[in-house]
Amino acid sequence: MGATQIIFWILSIVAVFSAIMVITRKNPVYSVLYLIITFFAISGHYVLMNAQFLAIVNIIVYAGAILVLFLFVLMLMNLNKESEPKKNKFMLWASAFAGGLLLYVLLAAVHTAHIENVKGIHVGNIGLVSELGKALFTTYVVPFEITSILFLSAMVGAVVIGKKD
Amino acid sequence: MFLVLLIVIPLIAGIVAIASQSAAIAKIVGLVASLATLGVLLNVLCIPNGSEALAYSKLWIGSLGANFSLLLDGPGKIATLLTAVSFPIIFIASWNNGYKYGHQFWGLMLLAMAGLMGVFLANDMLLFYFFWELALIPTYFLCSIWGGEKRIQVSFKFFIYTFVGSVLMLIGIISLYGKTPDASFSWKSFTQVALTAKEQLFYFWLFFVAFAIKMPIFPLHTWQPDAYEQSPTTVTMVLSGIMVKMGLFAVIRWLFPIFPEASSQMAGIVITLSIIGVIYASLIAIRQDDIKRLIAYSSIAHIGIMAAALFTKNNMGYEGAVIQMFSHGINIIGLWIVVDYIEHQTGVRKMSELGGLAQKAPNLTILFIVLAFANVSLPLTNAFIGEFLMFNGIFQYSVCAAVVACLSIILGAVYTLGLAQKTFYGEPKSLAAIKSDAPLNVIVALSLIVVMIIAFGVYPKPLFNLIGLVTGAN
Amino acid sequence: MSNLSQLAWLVPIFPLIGFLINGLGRNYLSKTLVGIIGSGALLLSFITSVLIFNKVSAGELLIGEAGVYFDFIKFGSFNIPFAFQIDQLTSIFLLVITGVGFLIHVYSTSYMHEETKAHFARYFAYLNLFVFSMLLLVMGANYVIMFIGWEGVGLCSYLLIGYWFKNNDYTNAAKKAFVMNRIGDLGFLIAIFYLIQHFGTTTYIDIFSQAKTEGSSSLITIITLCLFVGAMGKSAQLPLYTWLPDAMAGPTPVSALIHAATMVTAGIYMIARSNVLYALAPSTMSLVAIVGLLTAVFAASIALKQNDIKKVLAYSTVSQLGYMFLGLGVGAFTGAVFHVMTHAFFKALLFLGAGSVIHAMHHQQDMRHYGGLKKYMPVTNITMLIGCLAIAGIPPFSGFFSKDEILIAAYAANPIYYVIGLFGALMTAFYMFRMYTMTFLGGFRGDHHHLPHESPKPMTFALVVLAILAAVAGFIGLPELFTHNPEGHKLANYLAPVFKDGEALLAKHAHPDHTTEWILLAVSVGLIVAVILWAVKTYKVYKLENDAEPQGFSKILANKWYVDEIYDAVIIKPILAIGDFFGKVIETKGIDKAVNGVGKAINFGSRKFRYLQSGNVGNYILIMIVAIIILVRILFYLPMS
Amino acid sequence: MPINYYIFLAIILFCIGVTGVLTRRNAIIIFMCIELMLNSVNLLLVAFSKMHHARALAAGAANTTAGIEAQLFVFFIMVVAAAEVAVGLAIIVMMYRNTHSVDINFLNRLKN
Amino acid sequence: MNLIIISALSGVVMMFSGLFVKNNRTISYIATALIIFLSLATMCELGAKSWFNIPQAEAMLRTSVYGKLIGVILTIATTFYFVLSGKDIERVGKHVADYYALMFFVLAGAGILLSFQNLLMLFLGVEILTIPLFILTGAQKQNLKSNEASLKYFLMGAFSTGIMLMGIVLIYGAMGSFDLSVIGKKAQFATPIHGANLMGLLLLLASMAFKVSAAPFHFWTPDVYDGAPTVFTSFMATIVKVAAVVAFIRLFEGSMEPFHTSKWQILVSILIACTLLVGNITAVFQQSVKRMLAYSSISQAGYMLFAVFAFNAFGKEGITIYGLSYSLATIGIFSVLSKMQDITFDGFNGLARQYPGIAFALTVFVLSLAGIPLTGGFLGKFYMISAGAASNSSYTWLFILAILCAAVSVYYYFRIIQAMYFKERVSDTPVFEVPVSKAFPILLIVVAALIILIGINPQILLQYLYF
Repeated sequence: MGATQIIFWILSIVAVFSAIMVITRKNPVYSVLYLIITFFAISGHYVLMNAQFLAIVNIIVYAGAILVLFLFVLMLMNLNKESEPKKNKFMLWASAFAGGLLLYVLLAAVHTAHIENVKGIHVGNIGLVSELGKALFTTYVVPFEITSILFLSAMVGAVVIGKKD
Repeated sequence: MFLVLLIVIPLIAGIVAIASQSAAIAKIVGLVASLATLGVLLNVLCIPNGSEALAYSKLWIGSLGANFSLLLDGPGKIATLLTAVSFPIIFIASWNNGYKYGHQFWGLMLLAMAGLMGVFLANDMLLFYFFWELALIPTYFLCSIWGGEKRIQVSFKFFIYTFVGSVLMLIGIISLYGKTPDASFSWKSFTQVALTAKEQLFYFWLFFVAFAIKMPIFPLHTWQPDAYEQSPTTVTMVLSGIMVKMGLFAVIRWLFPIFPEASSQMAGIVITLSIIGVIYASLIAIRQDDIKRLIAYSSIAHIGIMAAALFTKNNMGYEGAVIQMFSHGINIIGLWIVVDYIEHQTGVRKMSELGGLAQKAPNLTILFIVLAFANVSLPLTNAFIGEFLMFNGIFQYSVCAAVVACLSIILGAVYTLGLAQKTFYGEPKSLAAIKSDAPLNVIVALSLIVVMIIAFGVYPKPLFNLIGLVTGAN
Repeated sequence: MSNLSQLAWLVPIFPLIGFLINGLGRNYLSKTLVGIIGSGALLLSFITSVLIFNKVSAGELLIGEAGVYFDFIKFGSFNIPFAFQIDQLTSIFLLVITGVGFLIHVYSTSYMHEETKAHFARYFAYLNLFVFSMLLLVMGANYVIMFIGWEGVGLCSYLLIGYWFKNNDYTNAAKKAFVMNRIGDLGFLIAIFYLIQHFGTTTYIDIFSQAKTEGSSSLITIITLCLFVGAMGKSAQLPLYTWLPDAMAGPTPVSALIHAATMVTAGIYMIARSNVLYALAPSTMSLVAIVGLLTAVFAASIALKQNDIKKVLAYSTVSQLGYMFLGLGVGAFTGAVFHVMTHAFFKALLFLGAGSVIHAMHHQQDMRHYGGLKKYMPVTNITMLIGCLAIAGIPPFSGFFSKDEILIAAYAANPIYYVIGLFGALMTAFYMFRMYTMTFLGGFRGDHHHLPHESPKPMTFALVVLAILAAVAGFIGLPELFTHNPEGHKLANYLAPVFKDGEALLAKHAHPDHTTEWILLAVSVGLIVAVILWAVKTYKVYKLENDAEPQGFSKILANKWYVDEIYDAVIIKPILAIGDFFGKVIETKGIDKAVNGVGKAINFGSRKFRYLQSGNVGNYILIMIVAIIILVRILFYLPMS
Repeated sequence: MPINYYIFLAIILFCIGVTGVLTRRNAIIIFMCIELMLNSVNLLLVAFSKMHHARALAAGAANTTAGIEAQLFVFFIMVVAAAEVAVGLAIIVMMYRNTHSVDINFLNRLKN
Repeated sequence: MNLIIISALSGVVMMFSGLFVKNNRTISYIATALIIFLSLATMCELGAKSWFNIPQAEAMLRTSVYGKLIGVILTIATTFYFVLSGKDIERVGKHVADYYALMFFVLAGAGILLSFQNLLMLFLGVEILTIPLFILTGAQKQNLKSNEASLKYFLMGAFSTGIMLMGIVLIYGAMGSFDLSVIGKKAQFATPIHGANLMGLLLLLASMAFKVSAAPFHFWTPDVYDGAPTVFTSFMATIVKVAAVVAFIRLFEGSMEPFHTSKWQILVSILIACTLLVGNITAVFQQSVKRMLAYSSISQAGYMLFAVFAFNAFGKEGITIYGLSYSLATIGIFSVLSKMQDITFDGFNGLARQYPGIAFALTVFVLSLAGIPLTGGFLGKFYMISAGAASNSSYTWLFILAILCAAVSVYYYFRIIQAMYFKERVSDTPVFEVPVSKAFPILLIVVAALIILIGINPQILLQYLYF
């Protein structure tokens, strides 16, 4: 077991554990914090896979911006207590069961796939900013431009929704 | 080209009538248009069957292989003649019936006429289906707007009933269309579809249910008495006089040629159902107190005989049924005209509340009696020719069936004469007194019908000539 | 077109024209004019019939193709032409119909004079139409034309019985007559279907020639049975006779014409016409004889206890028709036709006489209120007496010969027939003279303020002519016994061409020898005279006050064996109940409920289905996930096909 | 590392996200769980990207950019997620302003 | 490309016009002008090349004649929508210009969905299509129903995006590309079928089913359509839905090879059957016309899915006819509905007597939706079921179900006709909240005439498919 593997396992366990904590914590603020940990763990995986750009972006955008926004909203609404009422027990178990079942079928389906074990997952430099940038502004310029529409609409939308009448 | 006119004249007249916004103009437009259609048709009828001039075709939806193709054959001639003859008579007879929003009423009537003409002329399955529905929609509106108290539910039931039938047919059409050799909707391609015996049976039922509902055949008839009762009588004339013939006509034109084996194989079931319906409806008719319901059940009985006769698939049954399509059409329209007048005069439809009309309205009575006896298919009325041949045809198929079916002539006499007796004879009842004899327009309309009843009853040869020799039967 | 065919169509066309003129002009023509047109049409027809009779006597016939006027129903190879057949049988009937018809028309002009103008014209229009239909019936060259006339006379009978349409009982009677006739017609119709199926045609000569060569078969038996059902209806035989007494609701001349002289004999005509077929079906023949015989006795028994003068005559008619069927059944076709003829005369006479009495008694029909009319109505009295003697079978009146011919033939077939037949004849004599006595003899029991008076001229004219005919008509059929002519009597000779085929096919019964015949005649006449005397004696002293409620058997007779009640309970009520059951239970609670049930089910489904839309996002997503899982399950674990 | 490990990891995270969506009632937490799902997808994308890249390299292609599209896809997902968060939080806040609750179980004015 | 670029630019223009133009009417006029220009531009593209030539776009967006025609249909429908419902949009809230801008962005998203060649573009297109809709749904900020609908839509939409992404990833894992043509090509040779691919396609199917609101992924639809401002419901139920269906077809047409084809048809037939049943049966009992139309739009989607079932020329032709006639009819009904006081069936009572023109047009719309001949709706249904039958005739049960559901649909559609024509108005309250202009009925009748024209002669539309 090499260092990569050890790191992989540690990161994986952290990710899964904190993900479970996200969905089980009563206090929403804890959930957010655990989610940040999950995202950090995922970013660790990115680094492990030599996708440094995405690792950084993930931390900046998700952990840094998005989750802070969440936190902000939670604080704003004063939801930082264990205020969430219990769900119907039956529904709770049914939901958990459904989630487990989904896990099972997904794994079963993909497991039959016999995807080969690719060694050296960290080789190659496609994850570097220069490579990505090149591709983004040549082959992927059209979607890149098109995301502007998305942003425009999100912007307009946020204004429409958020602005006090 | 003349064939197109048969559809286009009433169609345009209908639109003009609705647009005119005036009931008076609409009525005149309607009468003129229906007479014009009759004129055109009489012109066309002179052309012998099978002639090129009796067909018309034009590309319609190219990608589907659907054509706007029309054809007038023997049964078609009878059916179109019935339509063209009936409408002017209906217009004349209902001339004085003041309807709220009259222009819409008469306009919708004309649209229904266009649809009916189309059904009888279409030689393309898709076109046929179009007209099949086109005839239904105006009728639905006519019943629902101008009908009786329960009109909304009843005519909706009528609509949904027939609509379910026709969508089943639509499934059949689509499936068969996929199997046509040249991916077209023409009559010819449909008759050439190669089907296994099992498939034939399956599709046969899809089509037949649609037609059976329209006719209607027991036990799919329950929409009919209610619809006849609740519709304004003028519309009931169209419904019972012409519309129910759509089902019979479709059986001849489409069902038999497309499913020859299945229709022979299933003939037993169909005939049995029809004849059960005949007796069943007759027995119910005897117990009816409402004139409209009585005539409605009587119509079920008559149609049942026609359906049974058609399915015997022998010459006599076939010719008889086709002749009877015409005869029953005009006869029952006559009966409705009388009912309409009575209802308008007295406001009553219950026989138990009527009576003694003959004293004040002798002319009406005489004409009614002729109609009544045509309804019981007395010889030398037009109905006798048809019923005689039909019973004959059924007899050739099965003696037992014929004997049971023939019971209807006894039961028919019971309820028809009961109707005459309770309504016209006896002493007048004070509640529902009639003031005067029928006005000129009613008398004229009825006289026209009576003249036809007698004329075709004595000399049916022109009708036989129109039909020509059998095409559908074997 | 032969000469005769040009003449033949004139016969029915005159009454038809009369019908049209009187019918359409009923509001405009005066009563006199209507009467002239109505009777004149018949007179013209009668004259034409006489001409035709002359031609037929001279051997000219209208048969087969020659009689075709136009194609009635024709397509492909199937053809029913509108054709007439004029032969000896037809010509006899033509004479009877138009002749008696004319007299009754004349009689009616005065009998119906109280009616208003329009109704008077309506009456004559109906009457003319009836004659037209009756002529079609006897002139048709095939069964379909016969059927047209057959139903046509039914129609006219309906119209005339219900002539006074304000009275519901009358219109009920009319309806009953039509429906009962229809039951018989159904048999006729089915017979026609059989004929068409088997022979491919309905023309008499074609069918008969073919049937002769094919010989007897069960099919022929069925056909003849069906035809006989038709005859039972029209000629009021058991069990379809109940309409005829009720039919007396119509004006009396109508009863005379339709329900005595002509229409009801259509059944006899039909069987006589089909003699070849019947000859091929011996079992049917026996049935015809038995039914005829039973009817004769049964109806006569009812007539014994009736008090309505027309009812007596009506049951008597049913009974006489029974004799005619007995004659047909035992193969005495000529005898039956002979009896038709004589019966037409004397029964028309009796009815018209009764009409005359009723007229005089201001429409009082109950004999218990008559009595002693002899002195007020001499002509009616005499003519009625002749009629009664004729029907009772007193020689030399016509009824004696015709009835005798039938009874002798019945004896030849089976002596029991004769005995029963004679019993019936005795009853006939009894009730006829009961009627005569109660009406004309004794003292007047009616309202003394309205004394009866003799009827006007047109009525007595008809009575007298018919009385003469009833008295002498028998002589055209003098039996061999008197004439010693081995060829048979005049009428038989004349009709021989029509019946020769049928008679040839029949197994010949040994004709009783002359001695036997004499004895039989003597016995019957003797017994009849005795019965007559008894009847006259009994009822001459009839007093209204003495009349007790009938008890026991006579109560049954007075109530007509309760046949109407039985029919009502066994047939009509159940049918109406079934109709109710269908209409109220199966239709509304069964079929319609099922149909509406579909709609209700959808509505119900809709109401329940929408709770799936709980509004809860969590549930929505849960269902989506479950759906995905199910789809995966289907996708991965279904066999790849 | 075997690619399967990444697949398993990503799917486990994905399903945890789904379960979270199903079990929680707080709209914000549900939204966070959705973000978790997106992140698991991202992780898987990167893993596949590396897998395809490695496969292309193994096939002998030098200087290949195989697999880069997946990393770009991740980039776009993040972009979209950001936009979605902006809109989504705006909606949640709007809801909260009107009802003072973010409990989805109270969202039941619209039903049946 | 014209559609995407010009609509995006139009959106920007509208965005700014909100800053400078204060009169709502003027804003509507600008929007109408822009949409007319847009539809002309898309029409021009039908015959000739695009005005914009971007070589890089080839790998991402590839327009077919079919896609262009659908683009034309969508823009035409939107044009009618703007014209008929412009005033109602103005009444929703203050940000009229922004609403228009968002709708133009939606059109841009639709344009992407009509021509995407890459799963990335699919993803972006779907997002561009839906994010503005979240906002439009919540446009009535004070209305709790609107809020609720918006939040529900958002949560479920985001969730389905997650599902869709998982699907895309799994496909990518198996195929190594996001390009549709590459996937399609690889799938042909991939034996045995890659489990990940299969799973991915299934998840994509589920998420697309969500977008077109096919049961059992439809649950958002009734609530959202009901809660959203009525004008926007109209937009969502028509233009957006048609675009989604076409994207659905486009997505699976090339890449469903691995399912080939029996399993695919089993899955889709189940979806169709559920959709038809749920949509039609639940609609029967609704009292609100708006909610009824929401359910009916589910059932209409069921019919459109036949094209996904069949993947043949019939289906595509059918979608063009179906899309146009369905959109026009629904837009027409909603344009009336959004002006009405009472949006239950009773609100329609006696309408025919007061506004015969509007009633007539509504009747045509309703008949078209119910699939009665002589209207485009009939031919649409006819084509869809024919497509199914032509592709696999052994699914007769499905066709019969579809047709019987059409009969059931008559049950609730005709309640509108019954109310308009056969019932008398009881209350004195006016039918409409705001007075309708004189031109409104005429416009409606024009739309109705168009529907009838398609119903009688669909060739005018279909001929463009075969240039």
